[in-house]
Amino acid sequence: MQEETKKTVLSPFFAPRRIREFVLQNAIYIVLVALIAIIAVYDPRFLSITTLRDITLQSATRVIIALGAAFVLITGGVDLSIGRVVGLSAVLSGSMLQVADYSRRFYPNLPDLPIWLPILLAVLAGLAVGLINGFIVSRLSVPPFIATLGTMVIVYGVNSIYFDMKPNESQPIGGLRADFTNIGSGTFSGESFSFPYIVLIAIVIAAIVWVIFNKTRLGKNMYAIGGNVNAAVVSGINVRLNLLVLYAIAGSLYGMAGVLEAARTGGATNNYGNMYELDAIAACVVGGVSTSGGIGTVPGILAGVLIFGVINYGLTFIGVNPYWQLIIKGLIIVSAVAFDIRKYLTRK
Amino acid sequence: MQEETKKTVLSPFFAPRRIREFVLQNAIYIVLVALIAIIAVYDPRFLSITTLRDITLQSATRVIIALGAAFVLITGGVDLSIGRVVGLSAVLSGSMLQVADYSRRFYPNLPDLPIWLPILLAVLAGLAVGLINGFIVSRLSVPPFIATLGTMVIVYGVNSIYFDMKPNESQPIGGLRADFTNIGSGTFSGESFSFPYIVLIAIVIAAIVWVIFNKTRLGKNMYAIGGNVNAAVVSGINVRLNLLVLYAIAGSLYGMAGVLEAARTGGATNNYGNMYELDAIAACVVGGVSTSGGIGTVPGILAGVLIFGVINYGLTFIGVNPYWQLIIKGLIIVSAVAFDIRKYLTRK
Amino acid sequence: MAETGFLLEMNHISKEFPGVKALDNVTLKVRAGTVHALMGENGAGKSTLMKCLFGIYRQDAGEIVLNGQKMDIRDSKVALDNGISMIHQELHPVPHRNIMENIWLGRFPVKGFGPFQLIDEKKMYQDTTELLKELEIDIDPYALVRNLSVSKIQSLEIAKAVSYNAKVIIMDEPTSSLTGNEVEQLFKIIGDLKRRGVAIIYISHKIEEILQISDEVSVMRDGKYIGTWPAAELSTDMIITKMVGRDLSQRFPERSNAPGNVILKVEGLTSPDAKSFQNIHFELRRGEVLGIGGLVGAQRTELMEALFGMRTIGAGKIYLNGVETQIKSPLDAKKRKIALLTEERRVTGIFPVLSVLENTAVARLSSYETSYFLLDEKKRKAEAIAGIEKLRVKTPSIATLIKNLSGGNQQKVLFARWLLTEPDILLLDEPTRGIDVGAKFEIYSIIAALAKQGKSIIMISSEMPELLGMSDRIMVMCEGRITGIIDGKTATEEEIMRLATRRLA
Amino acid sequence: GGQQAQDTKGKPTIGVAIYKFDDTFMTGVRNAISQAGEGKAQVDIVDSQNSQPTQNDKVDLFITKKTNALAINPVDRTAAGVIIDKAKKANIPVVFLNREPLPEDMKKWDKVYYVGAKAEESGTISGQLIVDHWKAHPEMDKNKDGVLQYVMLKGEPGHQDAELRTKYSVQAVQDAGIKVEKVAEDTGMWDRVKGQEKMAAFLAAHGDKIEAVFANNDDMALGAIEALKANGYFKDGKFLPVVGVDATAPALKALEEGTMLGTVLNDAKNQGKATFNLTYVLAQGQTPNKENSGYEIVDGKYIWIPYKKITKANMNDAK
Ligand SMILES: Nc1ncnc2c1ncn2[C@@H]1O[C@H](COP(=O)(O)OP(=O)(O)OP(=O)(O)O)[C@@H](O)[C@H]1O
Ligand SMILES: Nc1ncnc2c1ncn2[C@@H]1O[C@H](COP(=O)(O)OP(=O)(O)OP(=O)(O)O)[C@@H](O)[C@H]1O
Ligand SMILES: OC[C@H]1O[C@@H](O)[C@H](O)[C@@H](O)[C@H]1O
Ligand SMILES: [Mg+2]
Ligand SMILES: [Mg+2]
Repeated sequence: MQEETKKTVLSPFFAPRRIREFVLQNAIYIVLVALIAIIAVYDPRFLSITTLRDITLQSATRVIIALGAAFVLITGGVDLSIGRVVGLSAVLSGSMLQVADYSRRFYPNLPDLPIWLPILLAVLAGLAVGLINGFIVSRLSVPPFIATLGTMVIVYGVNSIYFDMKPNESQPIGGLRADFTNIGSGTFSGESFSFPYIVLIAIVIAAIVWVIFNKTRLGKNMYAIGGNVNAAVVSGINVRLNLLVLYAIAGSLYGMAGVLEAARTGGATNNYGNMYELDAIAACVVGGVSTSGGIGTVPGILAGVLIFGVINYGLTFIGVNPYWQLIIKGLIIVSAVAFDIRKYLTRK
Repeated sequence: MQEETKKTVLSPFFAPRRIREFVLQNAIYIVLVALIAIIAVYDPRFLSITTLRDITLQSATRVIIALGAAFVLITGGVDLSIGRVVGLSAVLSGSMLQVADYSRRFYPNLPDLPIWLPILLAVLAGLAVGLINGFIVSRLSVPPFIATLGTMVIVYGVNSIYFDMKPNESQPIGGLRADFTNIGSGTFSGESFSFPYIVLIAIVIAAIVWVIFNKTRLGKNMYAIGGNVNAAVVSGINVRLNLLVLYAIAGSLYGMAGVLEAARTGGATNNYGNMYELDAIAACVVGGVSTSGGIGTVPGILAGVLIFGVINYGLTFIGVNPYWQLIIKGLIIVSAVAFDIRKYLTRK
Repeated sequence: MAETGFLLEMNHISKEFPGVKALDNVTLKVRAGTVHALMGENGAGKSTLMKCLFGIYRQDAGEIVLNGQKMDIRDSKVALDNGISMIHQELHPVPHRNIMENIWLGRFPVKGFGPFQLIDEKKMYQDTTELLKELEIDIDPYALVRNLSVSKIQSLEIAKAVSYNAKVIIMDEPTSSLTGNEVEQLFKIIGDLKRRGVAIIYISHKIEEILQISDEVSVMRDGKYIGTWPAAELSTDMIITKMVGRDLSQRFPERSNAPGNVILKVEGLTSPDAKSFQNIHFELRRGEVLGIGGLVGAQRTELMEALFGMRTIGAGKIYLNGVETQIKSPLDAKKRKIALLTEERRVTGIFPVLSVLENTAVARLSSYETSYFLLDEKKRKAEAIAGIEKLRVKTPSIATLIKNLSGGNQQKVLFARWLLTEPDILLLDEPTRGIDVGAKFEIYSIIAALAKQGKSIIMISSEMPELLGMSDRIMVMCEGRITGIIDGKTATEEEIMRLATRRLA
Repeated sequence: GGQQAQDTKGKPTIGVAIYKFDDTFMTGVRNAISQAGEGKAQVDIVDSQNSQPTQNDKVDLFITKKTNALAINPVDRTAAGVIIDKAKKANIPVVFLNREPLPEDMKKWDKVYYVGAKAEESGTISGQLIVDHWKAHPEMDKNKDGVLQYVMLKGEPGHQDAELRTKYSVQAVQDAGIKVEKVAEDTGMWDRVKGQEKMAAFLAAHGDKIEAVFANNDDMALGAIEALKANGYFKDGKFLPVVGVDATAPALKALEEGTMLGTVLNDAKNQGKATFNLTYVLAQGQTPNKENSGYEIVDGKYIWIPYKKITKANMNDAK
């Protein structure tokens, strides 16, 4: 790094080689900017504060989920249970935070709980699933794909049984308390601005995760385990314990996101979060996380999520037919990664 | 291997060590037999010819799909496009094989085509998607997860646009020709037996795949690429070409399976095959295919598919509540793999 | 052959990686029927040059002329098709497949025609048996590679390279994992190949070997070509001077350590696996260098791994500072101030996609942790930089990914990693494998200095001079048992060999 | 994009969010909406991908684009409350369709409407189909115990239609004074393949004990029919009544062939048309009534499109 900097000073910055290098290293951010530019050319109204607010709002929970997924991906694993954990904690928190006079309460006689309690329980449920995943992977040596496929169906089964309990009997959970939905839709507002709580929460979590990734032993161990698990063992890293903690953190982030999804939509069903794992993993990989482990950064993941956010929002904004949206989305995913991956390819 | 055999002759076969070794090496077949036994204890009628026929029938298309998935998994890849390719070829073949007097024909004025033509087209469509996957992975160096995630959404988009064309406008395709549905539901029948065509097709395909895996250069190259791609490269293997061919074969198998799904159920929608990839990959991994590549056998994959077949059918057979089915299924997946994986773990 | 008399010419080859000029106008000319040694320090560019020849990399500039014909070697297939084969420095086995499939990979014999060509399993088996017999390698063609020891895999790679009947065979450190007999065996094979007119490009850091078998020696330094000399005109010192660019008067440093009281005592240590180490007794003193000699398969590695908590122990006791201790995991070992530099750098050593900095600091993180779980980044960086500077690791920066360093430099980073943990006991398993003479001297000096500071060192080595030059005592093993512990100052190579093969007779 | 904007300059814009694009029935509804809207308004139809959070995102987008009215087919009916709050804040009238929000949410604002059918009704009608058959064909009670032994193929668990159809179809049979016994129930996830596979297992486990098959939709009913065919039903006088819901084209074919007993028409055309008419009126700032919307408005907020019983006899009504 230090030497690199020196050279930059010596050779003119705009030498073709430098540009190439810069473009390759920042491919993903360039893709993001290019996407925004293209959509704005179609419809200049796209460049507005409301658009910005909408996209960040929509990306907030996704950022939290993707960051969770990254904990697992960077260790060289993969987590399929994500969506179902989101659904579980959405239902759990929702079921305990309904207004007293709602006609179909999940717990008809539950007193008003302090808001943090159901939220905490829901996050802990996510953490528990994460711990189980970590246990199956690290203790039973089951490949993460299968371990989390197992918990994915189990968690859905458990959540559905809970959701089907009397008197709810699989009715969507509604009538959520205003103090709860306010977390999802409230804003700090000043004279001329309004800043959604949920975006702030995502930013704070991203900052914390950045610190974990870069400034803590746990984070360094995560990269080491993903980089070469055998070497990690020999280096005296307690791989099992670290995996357990990493999966657990991931689980709590999904749990947190599930709570926010319930708060944001004012409802919950056992189907919440279905297939979020694909989006989350895709966002991570588009953001430069390697599916074979050891590689990934927080800013990259944020860019990955935002790319999807811009695609989803932007294509609807300019009125592309939903099926065409899929096609365009697929093409963008593939080409963004094809472009980004160049930086790792050793030139022959 | 040979040394092992020699020892077997010397030491009594039933020495505990031998048994342990045997159990570990055949874990997956033991799981299969154990499952059947447990269900049969619950309800002895489970051990019947109808049950056997139903389960093999239901497993037939899944075997074909799982074998396709194995081509990709053994190279160290993963294929998320499976389900959508199945859906595409189901819709394609179905749309061209409707009876002439059906009220809502996809192509109102299409003459009766020779049956092989639409089938061929549908299989070729699968092959084409496979080629595209192979191209993206091997030429653009995009990780298989992302490459096939991309084609997954693109193929679904394309299929939906086709399915939404006038006059069909997203109506389920029905009124399939009897010669077509007969492939899916017909049997060779003698006096006292009946053997479904579709099961025979699956057996023939499994046999061919076995030969490819074990007796051809392509197959051996596949294992080498998955086991150590650098070894393959420095041994002068054309890795790109091999990947292209392997993904293409996989694609055609999905295509074939899609055709059979339409024939078997007598209908098709753009949603056919949705999420089959998870089942197929799970069956492979339960059957001993390694998600990191280089390992997998045809008999193992068959056992993996049958385990799922037995679980799905058996739990419904004995009337387990659907949510509990999920939980049990998840537990079986995880424990089967946890058990099977022991054979690769070097004892400390 | 062309008039130049050279079978192969590599002219003015240059190759640049981001931040490194790996090859700068290098020229190499090789005659048929000769062994051409290629020498240079770690990172000099030897492997890179060979990779250009074998189609793994493409040179940025320069030409390759084979048999008088200019070649465009796009990939390894082109190289193989034109009679060039290679034994790679980093081994390339396909672990879950058997020996035959590994050898014939890329050219499986087939029978049948058109699209119905099936593998001719029988021929493949026969060819393999023949090949292995001819080369006197004793492995079952059906054995899975993942069950083989490193040395067997190395032999396998040699067999494979030879089986191509190539005109040029590149051998990039072929003996790094071989001992005694196997090296002799390889030299015999090389002799045969020479007689058949094959040109061999031979890379090694073992100067004795070079002088023994090569006809000509080319030397590289910092990506540049220094020159070529007939081997007969060279001496060890001359080679070293040309490689390093300065004189290196000694091969081993002066040692002034004085072994003190016993720090580690092992009593009756026995593996649960009957084929592994049995009934091991020894003592290690403070400030002592204990060498362990033996042939490959002597179970030295297993013993070290057991001491480091990586293997279960069937019976026996370990005493640390007189206290009976159980070491259950590497973490446990690390806490007790034991370090292990493993034998297989790529499998259990490096984190390929992580930077040199991360690779260096990874075993030491807990000591940079401040309260609040945060790492003291400044300290971490400073210590890591000091560590790699001390070992003179050649790297463009600490942010460079370790996979982009040359093999020897990777090894130095691993050494730096363990020195940072300030261990009392260092277990070194072939510590100088793949390391150049200059760096070896540096490492020996470090070992000597550590011993002087009172640290205790166990060093497995298959290099006799190293064992003799560095050890206070030498423990020799054979088939899992100790066959003798002798004084390092008076021991001879013959004595070690005799003990190493004692149980084999 | 751009082109459309020119054709529709000055015309009101209407944002429509469908819960899931590849739902057979809702595709009929959305096609009817765009047909009704042709030339009159700019109708933006978006896919909520069966995810409520995604639908909320789409609503935010419509609000940002300042559409004149919203038509929302909720993924989760209880989430309507939040959507109403958003719409109210932006003063954009909203029409819900197909899935009915809770009454307390409907009361939140006066510019909230609902177009749909009563899901309960579809259950009741499929029950009645079985009742009619039972009365006309006493041999349907195979074991002559006076009790209807049935199996149930449920849609996606937790789905409003699945839960209500399951409940009300059985209820209708009981209301007609017929005792019932559930032989088996499992979820076919709305899916033809799963319907077929579950039915095969039911048949193997219970065989001739089964006297009727309820399926929450036609796709699963058709799958069940395939499984029955494979077990020798629908030839040589062997019959089992199967009922579905939706009246899809393949189902009508099955009615014609006599393999399906009956189905229930969910009237996509009228749901779509009523939805458009209502939003169109609202988008122009008017208050809807029977004259300007073409449909009766109940309680000032609801347009009810009835379900219809479909058998071989009246199947042309469904075409
Ligand atoms: N793929 C790569 N990317 C970047 N740098 C590389 C790459 N491969 C080699 N290098 C650099 O090129 C230089 C030459 O490396 P090379 O492996 O050829 O050395 P060597 O002479 O074989 O050393 P050793 O004796 O240690 O094997 C080194 O500085 C190394 O870091
Ligand atoms: N049968 C085997 N199956 C699997 N691995 C083996 C087997 N035999 C040896 N190995 C591995 O090969 C490596 C070297 O073998 P071993 O320990 O027997 O020799 P060593 O004396 O340590 O030799 P070296 O001097 O090369 O370290 C060890 O890591 C060991 O785990
Ligand atoms: O949600 C999907 C389902 O919706 C129902 O209304 C319909 O009757 C079913 O056929 C199925 O499409
Ligand atoms: Mg080298
Ligand atoms: Mg009865």
